[in-house]
Amino acid sequence: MLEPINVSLESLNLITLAPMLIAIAGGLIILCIDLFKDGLHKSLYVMLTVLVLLIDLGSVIGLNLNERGFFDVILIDGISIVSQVLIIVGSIVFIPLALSSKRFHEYSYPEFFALFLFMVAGFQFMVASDNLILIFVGLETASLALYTLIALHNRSNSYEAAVKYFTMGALAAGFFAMGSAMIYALTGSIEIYKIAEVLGTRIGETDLMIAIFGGFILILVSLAFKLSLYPFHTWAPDVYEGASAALVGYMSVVPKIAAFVVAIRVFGMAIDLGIEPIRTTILVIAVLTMTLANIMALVQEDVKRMLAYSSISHAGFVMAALALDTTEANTSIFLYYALFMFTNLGAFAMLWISRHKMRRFNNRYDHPYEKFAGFIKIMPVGAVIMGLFMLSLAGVPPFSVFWGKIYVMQAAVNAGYIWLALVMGLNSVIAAYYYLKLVVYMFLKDPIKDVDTIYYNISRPLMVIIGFATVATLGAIFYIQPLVSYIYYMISASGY
Amino acid sequence: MMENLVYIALFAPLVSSLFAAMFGMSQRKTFVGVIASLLLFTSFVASATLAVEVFTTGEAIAVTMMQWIGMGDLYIPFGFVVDQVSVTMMTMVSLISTIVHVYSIGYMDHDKSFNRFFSYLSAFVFSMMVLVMSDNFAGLFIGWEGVGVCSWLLIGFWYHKPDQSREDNPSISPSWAANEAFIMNRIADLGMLVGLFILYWNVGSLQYDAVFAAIPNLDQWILNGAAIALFIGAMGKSAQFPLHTWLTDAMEGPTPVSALIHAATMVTAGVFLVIRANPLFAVTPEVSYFIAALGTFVAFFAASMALVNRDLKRIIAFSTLSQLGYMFAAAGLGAYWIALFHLVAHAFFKALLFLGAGNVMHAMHDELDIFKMGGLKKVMRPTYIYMGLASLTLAGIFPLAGFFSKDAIIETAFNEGTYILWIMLVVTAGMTAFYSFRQVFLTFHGTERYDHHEIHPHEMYKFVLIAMSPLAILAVIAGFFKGGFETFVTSLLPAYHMSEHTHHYVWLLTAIVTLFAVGGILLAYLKYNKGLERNEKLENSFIYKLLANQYYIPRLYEEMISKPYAMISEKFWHGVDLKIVDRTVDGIAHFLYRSGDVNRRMQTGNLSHYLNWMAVGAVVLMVAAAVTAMIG
Amino acid sequence: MENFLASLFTFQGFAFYLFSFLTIILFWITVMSNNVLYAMTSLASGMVLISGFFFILGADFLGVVQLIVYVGAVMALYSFAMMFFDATREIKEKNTSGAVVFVLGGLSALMLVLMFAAPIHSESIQALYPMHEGVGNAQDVGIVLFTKYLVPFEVAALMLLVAMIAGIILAGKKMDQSLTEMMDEDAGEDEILTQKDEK
Amino acid sequence: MIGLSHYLIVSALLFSIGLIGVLRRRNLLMLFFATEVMLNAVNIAFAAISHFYNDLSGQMFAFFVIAIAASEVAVGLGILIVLYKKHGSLDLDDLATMKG
Amino acid sequence: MDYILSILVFFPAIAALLGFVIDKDSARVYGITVAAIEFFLSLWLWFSFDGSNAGMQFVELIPVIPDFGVNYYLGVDGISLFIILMTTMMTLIGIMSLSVKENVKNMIITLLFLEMTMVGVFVSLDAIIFYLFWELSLVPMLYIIGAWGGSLRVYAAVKFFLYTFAGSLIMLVGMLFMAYTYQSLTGVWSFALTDWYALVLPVSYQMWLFAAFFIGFAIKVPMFPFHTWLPYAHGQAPTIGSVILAAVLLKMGTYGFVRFSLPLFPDAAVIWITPIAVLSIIMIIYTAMVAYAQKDMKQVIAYSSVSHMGIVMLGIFAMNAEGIGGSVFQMLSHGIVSGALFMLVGVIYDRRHTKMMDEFGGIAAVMPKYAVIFGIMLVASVGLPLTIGFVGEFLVLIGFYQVSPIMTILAGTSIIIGSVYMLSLFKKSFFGPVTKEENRNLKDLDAKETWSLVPLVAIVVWLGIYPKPILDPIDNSVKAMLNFMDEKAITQEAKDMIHVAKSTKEAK
Repeated sequence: MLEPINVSLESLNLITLAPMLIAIAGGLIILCIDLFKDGLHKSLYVMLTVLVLLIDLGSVIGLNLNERGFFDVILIDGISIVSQVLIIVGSIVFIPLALSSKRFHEYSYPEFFALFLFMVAGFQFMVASDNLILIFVGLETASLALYTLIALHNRSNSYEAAVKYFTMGALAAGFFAMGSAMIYALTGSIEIYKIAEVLGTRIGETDLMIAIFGGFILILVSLAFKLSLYPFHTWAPDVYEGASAALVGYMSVVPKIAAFVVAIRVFGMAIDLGIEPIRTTILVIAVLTMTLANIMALVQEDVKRMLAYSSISHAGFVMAALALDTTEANTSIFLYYALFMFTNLGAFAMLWISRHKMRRFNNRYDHPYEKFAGFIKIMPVGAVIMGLFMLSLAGVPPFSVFWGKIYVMQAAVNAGYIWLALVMGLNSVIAAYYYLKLVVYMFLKDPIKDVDTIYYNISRPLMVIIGFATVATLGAIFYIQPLVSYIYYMISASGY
Repeated sequence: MMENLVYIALFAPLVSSLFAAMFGMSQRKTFVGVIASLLLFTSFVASATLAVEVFTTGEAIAVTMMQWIGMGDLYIPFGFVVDQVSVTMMTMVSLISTIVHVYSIGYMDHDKSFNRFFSYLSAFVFSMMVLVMSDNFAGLFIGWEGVGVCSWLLIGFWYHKPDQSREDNPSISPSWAANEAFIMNRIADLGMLVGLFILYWNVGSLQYDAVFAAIPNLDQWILNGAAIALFIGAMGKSAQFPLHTWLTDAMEGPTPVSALIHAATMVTAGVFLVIRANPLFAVTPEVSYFIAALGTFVAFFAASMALVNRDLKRIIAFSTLSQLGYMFAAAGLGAYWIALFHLVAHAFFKALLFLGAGNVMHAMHDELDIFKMGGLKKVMRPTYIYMGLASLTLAGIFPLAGFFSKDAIIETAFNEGTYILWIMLVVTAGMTAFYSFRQVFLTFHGTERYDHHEIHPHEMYKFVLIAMSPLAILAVIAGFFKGGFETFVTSLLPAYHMSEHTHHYVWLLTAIVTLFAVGGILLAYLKYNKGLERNEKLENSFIYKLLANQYYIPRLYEEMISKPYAMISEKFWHGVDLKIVDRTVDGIAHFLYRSGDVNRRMQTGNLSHYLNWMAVGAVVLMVAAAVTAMIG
Repeated sequence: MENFLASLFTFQGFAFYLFSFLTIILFWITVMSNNVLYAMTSLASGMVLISGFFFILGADFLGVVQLIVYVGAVMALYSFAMMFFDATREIKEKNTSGAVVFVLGGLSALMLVLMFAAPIHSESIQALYPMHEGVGNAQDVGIVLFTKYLVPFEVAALMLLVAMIAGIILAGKKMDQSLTEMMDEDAGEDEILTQKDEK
Repeated sequence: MIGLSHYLIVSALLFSIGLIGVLRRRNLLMLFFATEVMLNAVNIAFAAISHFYNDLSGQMFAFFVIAIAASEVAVGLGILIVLYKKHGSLDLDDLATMKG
Repeated sequence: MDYILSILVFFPAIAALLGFVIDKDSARVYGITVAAIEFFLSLWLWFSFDGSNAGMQFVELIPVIPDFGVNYYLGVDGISLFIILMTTMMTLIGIMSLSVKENVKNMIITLLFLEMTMVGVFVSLDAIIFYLFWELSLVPMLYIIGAWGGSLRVYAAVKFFLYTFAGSLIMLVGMLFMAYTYQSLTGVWSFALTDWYALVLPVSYQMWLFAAFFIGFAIKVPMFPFHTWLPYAHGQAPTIGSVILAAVLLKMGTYGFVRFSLPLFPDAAVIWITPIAVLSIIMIIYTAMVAYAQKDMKQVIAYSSVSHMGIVMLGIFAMNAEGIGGSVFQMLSHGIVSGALFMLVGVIYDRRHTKMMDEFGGIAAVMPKYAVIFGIMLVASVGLPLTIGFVGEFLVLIGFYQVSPIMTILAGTSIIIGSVYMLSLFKKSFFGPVTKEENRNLKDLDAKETWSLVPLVAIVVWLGIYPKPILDPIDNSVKAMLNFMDEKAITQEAKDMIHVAKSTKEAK
């Protein structure tokens, strides 16, 4: 017989679990409210969600650094705090996009908001653990919620998007599981710190190399899918096109942050162990991703699709930083996404407000470039703001993404990868072309259709969001310093 | 006091130019011409006073107005020096300018751009004054370029004339001729600049005195280099072979311009430069000898072309060219003061000749072909006298100025023992006499070949004729001041004395030259006094055609330089810039764009393909991992 | 070979080979058959056999869960779905060309086999959560599950909740018509900003 | 004696069979079957490793993989249902409006 | 006025922001007023500038990202002072002469933003801030070319943007590497130029860094063979765009060489003298010939810009005070002269809506004032003494003669071929009979055009005759820089090539 197990409540360190519990509780509250009263306006749920997330954010910030909780399953290190903060902030800024003036199917479901909160919780679990099981479960929770959110947009394209995302996600899940199995087989453990320990002792066994590589490669495949790295990115353009702009903006930032955290934990460990081929592989994939996604973005006719490719390329850019595995590089990952988030928020919000409920611009696309032709003449302020976001994405200083880029490039230079910095630079040039294409359409062409406005979907909350994104994009230079030092402190404190 | 005079002499033309420019776009106003002439006269008075001052004191007056360029170790001031050489030039320039200004009041009477003309003309005088007065090479270069641009403006004064074919008008058009002149001069200017650079980096200064003082310390090759470079500059301005074609084409400008710029002053700037820089040329005998040889060659070469030319002004232009050759011959042989003397004397009679030609043109309604003239002496006697006198001077007939100056040059050639040069110069003197009088006879003697219905020749205004008289007087008497002039300028320039040997032969030499000159005149008289008898056979002969077409040199330049240049330019633009350089750039962009198109095919939209891609990725990575593991 | 035969005649060996053979065959049918019913039946059978693996490996609890969850729940879901989709008849698919698929599948099999064939097993590895002698697997698992893995367990619950909500709302009637693609009902929301919407 | 590798190889083979299914299937329902095959294959591996290391983590993992598979089925079928309602087909070849 | 530089940088930007609320019809006056105030501010800067001080003045330093070593760090010295003045002046004159009819307000706002970025580039002493303004300047220019340009405007604008952007990103990598090197040697992050100056790098590092910076600057200059964006940009841009582009934007490249490449990498710069000189000479001769082949007046001037920038490049790499100082001066003179020439072409384009030389002929008779001003700018362009064009060109050539007489002669051919294409342009358009009926009644310069061109004429003459007030501060700063480079250089070859002016030596 087994001894009875005594667990003191203190040793569980329940506080580490609090943020996720808050999000889950919030979701449940929303479900309950829905049970009691039907037909409440979406604004209620949006605000509830925001409130819950704010509390969540507060509890994350209140966490102590480098603690483990709940039988060491939960790991609260700097990286998880930073990423949780980013995830929650991202969620807070994106969810109000639901408050568009037009009614969209998904927002009529209170469940949408519940799922949203569950998804946030899932991401939080994913980043706040070094246990592959919890990571996997958190990932799947979030992914399943996300698939549903996409499908809820309820039109043909969004189903297609959901199906594509889901199916590939299922395949990726298979690879993740297989990779984990292989790592487990090698180390007898599914906790990353332990894996590192054991693998460190086994790294010398040459016969094992193939299995070690294989294990990491399989996990890389699944994370590459999540991060939309070449050639596992194929879902991204279609899903981005099919999902609603509000969600796409979110998807291109938050899930990626979560996936990057896992990638940092897994591959950072691998690279620290001196498994150079992993670094090489990641570099190759990263370079391929940023380059090929960029050149594919060149030929897109639709802005949203272009932004999809561009976010693939941005992911490649950041992935390259991951391969460097220095504190600066890891800092730059979060800095980049923090800065990218605001610009992306703005860009997708602009697409979102220009979204017509039913009528598409042409048979194929919602947001083809032609739609924005002569934007400056139709709506000067909108055009200027959108132009700003495009320039920021292109990496024109002093807008936010520039600082992310420069930091990533600096990290590459510092790590001795000057060629990588050059590749990044040249890729930024290619990227500048398609961002400019939109700018050109907006500023330099005449309107194609006789429309007075394409602010189909604008509302005051959206204006506030866009205003916020604009300020954050423009004023990046003023908050870079605290942001960098905070992230750097957090990252270095957690030893990455 | 003297400083003020220097400034007056220098700036009066500038004031005149600016004053005229104020009316540049308004109606013709006679007072503009009058005031310009008065200001020029002021300049002349100031120059003359200075000349007297320098003559009496024997000391140069140097003034420094202000710094111009100062950078690094380079320091260039606006500094002026009035010494024996520059004051001679100043007086000559301001005198002739004054006369030409007055002349122009009459000559440009009917031109609607009357005011503009005076503005340009005075601007030219100002530039010329800067050129001669500057105390450093950079200042000289200012004037050098200034006269160039004024010459450009003035040659192209009648810019509205259309381009013609080379057969109809050898100079094509005034604007074409102007550009040609400017560009050719620029080629030479580059040489000049290089000369400046050589001097600067070896001496550290561009001041004349500093440079000349440093000459003994410099290597011979540096000196040679500087001398060659400076002389290239002089070749352009003084239209020496092979940069000579612009001068005859420059005759497209109004005749007073030809008189002032292309006869008396600007074209002599090259000679002036050699004289000014005599300490440099004195220590570079090879270069100097080359100068002399080239000068002699040009003298002969130009005279040969003048023999058959039918254009009144071009003949005079060739003669100018030829006389410049004489001057260079003298300067090259070390007889700087003789060169200067000939320069001054030549200025007088050549200006007179041109102004006379201007009168003829005025009378003939701008007809220039001497074959279409004849018998003009009946209607324009004073002009006939002036031109006859000037031609006699040019031919070097005693006791006119030309005799003294040219004879001295020929003697110098003999004295230096360069007999080939001497022979050529003597022959040239004969040719000079021939073509001068060919022109005089064809113009003024014989039958009236012009169309009486259309042309009613008439004499120039009185005041113009009076204004020309100082030139005529000077052309006659200048020779007698040779001795005085020598003592005056040789206090600055090296003295040049004929050797005993030459002294011995001096009468003989003079006689030979005079013989050739008189022979030339006689030949012309026999052939042309009666009228024009055209000799078809002669006119169709190779030599005649060669000479009439200026040895085909302009055509050669066009075919060998202008056209290939235009062609290469075109090739560079279309062939290289657009096709190679730009296309490479665009090619990269297109390549990327096209590879985007290729790559997007991966994105078929079919989930099954996506899954396949994913599997491909995974398998490739696994294979790579396996291979790496097996190798490593 | 002898080794193979020797192992074949142990219980574990025999069961292993039998199950292996059968699962491979059954799953092969699952992926290759054009008939949904066959595919599903073979999938279900294969899953039962996999629970057999679990039993051999002493993971009794897992075996039971496998049977209940997969064979019970999942297959039931699939059956309902199959009926919903009216997919009982032969499915006509233009399957991806065999060469590509089998090259990829074969290569991946080869690679995975190569990787797993490496001497992965190491005696030196200390079990973090060892099984206890004489204690039932279910009890062992229960203890670990409700201590160490309590959080993942709860998250899994959350995941199932998410799946449930997702299933319910996606399959619900409300999805039959799209609010997004309906133009009415919108008027009144922030009219000032959208006045020029449509002409 | 049956070693760990035996099980792992079987797992690998089953995984590859699942992969082949995923790759060749055009019918979504059938494709989902193949993904189940893959996850089951992984579970064998986990159970086997768990057994040979005498460690429960593997069984835990397998347990959660089963849970995940079940959830995926629920969500996947939900999506399939709305898709089917809209398109009347589950064939992937009909599902390629977004491309490029 | 410690913060005059910040005021100079941000005043136009703030004015541009406020400009959004200005009424359309008043925008022009607003623009002129703002630009005039800015210009007077810059004049004030000049008056308060201590010409005898060779170092940086009016320095402002505010840490922005201290962890990363990025500071808001501004300052001027003799080299940048006058480029700033020229920037503000050309902007003012550009706005005064603005002939755009559509969207004038947008144009004014864009121009004011552009002015901010341009001034910013020249006052920045921090690499990142420099880069920031450098890149930002592309955006308004993109808009100006693209929105108001000719038929190929979008192509031209995008080409301009991307080409420059590509170069500058490579430069950025160089900057980052420089910062990294600084950090690894000193342990502190810094992008401040003055800090970088103190860094003595091994030659191999210098070579690579020089190459990185070279690409960034060379594309901007634009050096052969990176110049092909320029003819398009100029050809398609509206007048104001060409004016600003030629006058100021191109100078950023050459300024970058003076400010970054030379003092940071003296040894590499010396090694690079020959290749750069060769490229510069190709630039000078080749583009001058291409200019001759052009049919479009504006293209002639565009290519001539490239040719003149070749002279500037050559001077910078003369490594002596004459050459570098001459280059700086030539930047000013080219800015003013080519700016004026572009304005002049704009004048005729406004009237006839064509820039083809064939379409004209005999304009001098119809538009005498115009012809006079064109003529003055023409002679300034071909470098006639007593115009602004001569001083720089002369100094550059005399400076480079010390490096290589042969190359100087080759480069000096620019005075010949320069006059070839300029005179041929002038002849084709202005001389000859008036052949086209449309040209007979062209209006001469109106008041607006006259008043924007006359100041330029005045400056062309004034600085041609009396460049001392400008040359002296430049001289000081350049001498100090050379002195510094000489001390910093590590190889003997570099020490031999870098010529410290004798006067500085004596002063020591």
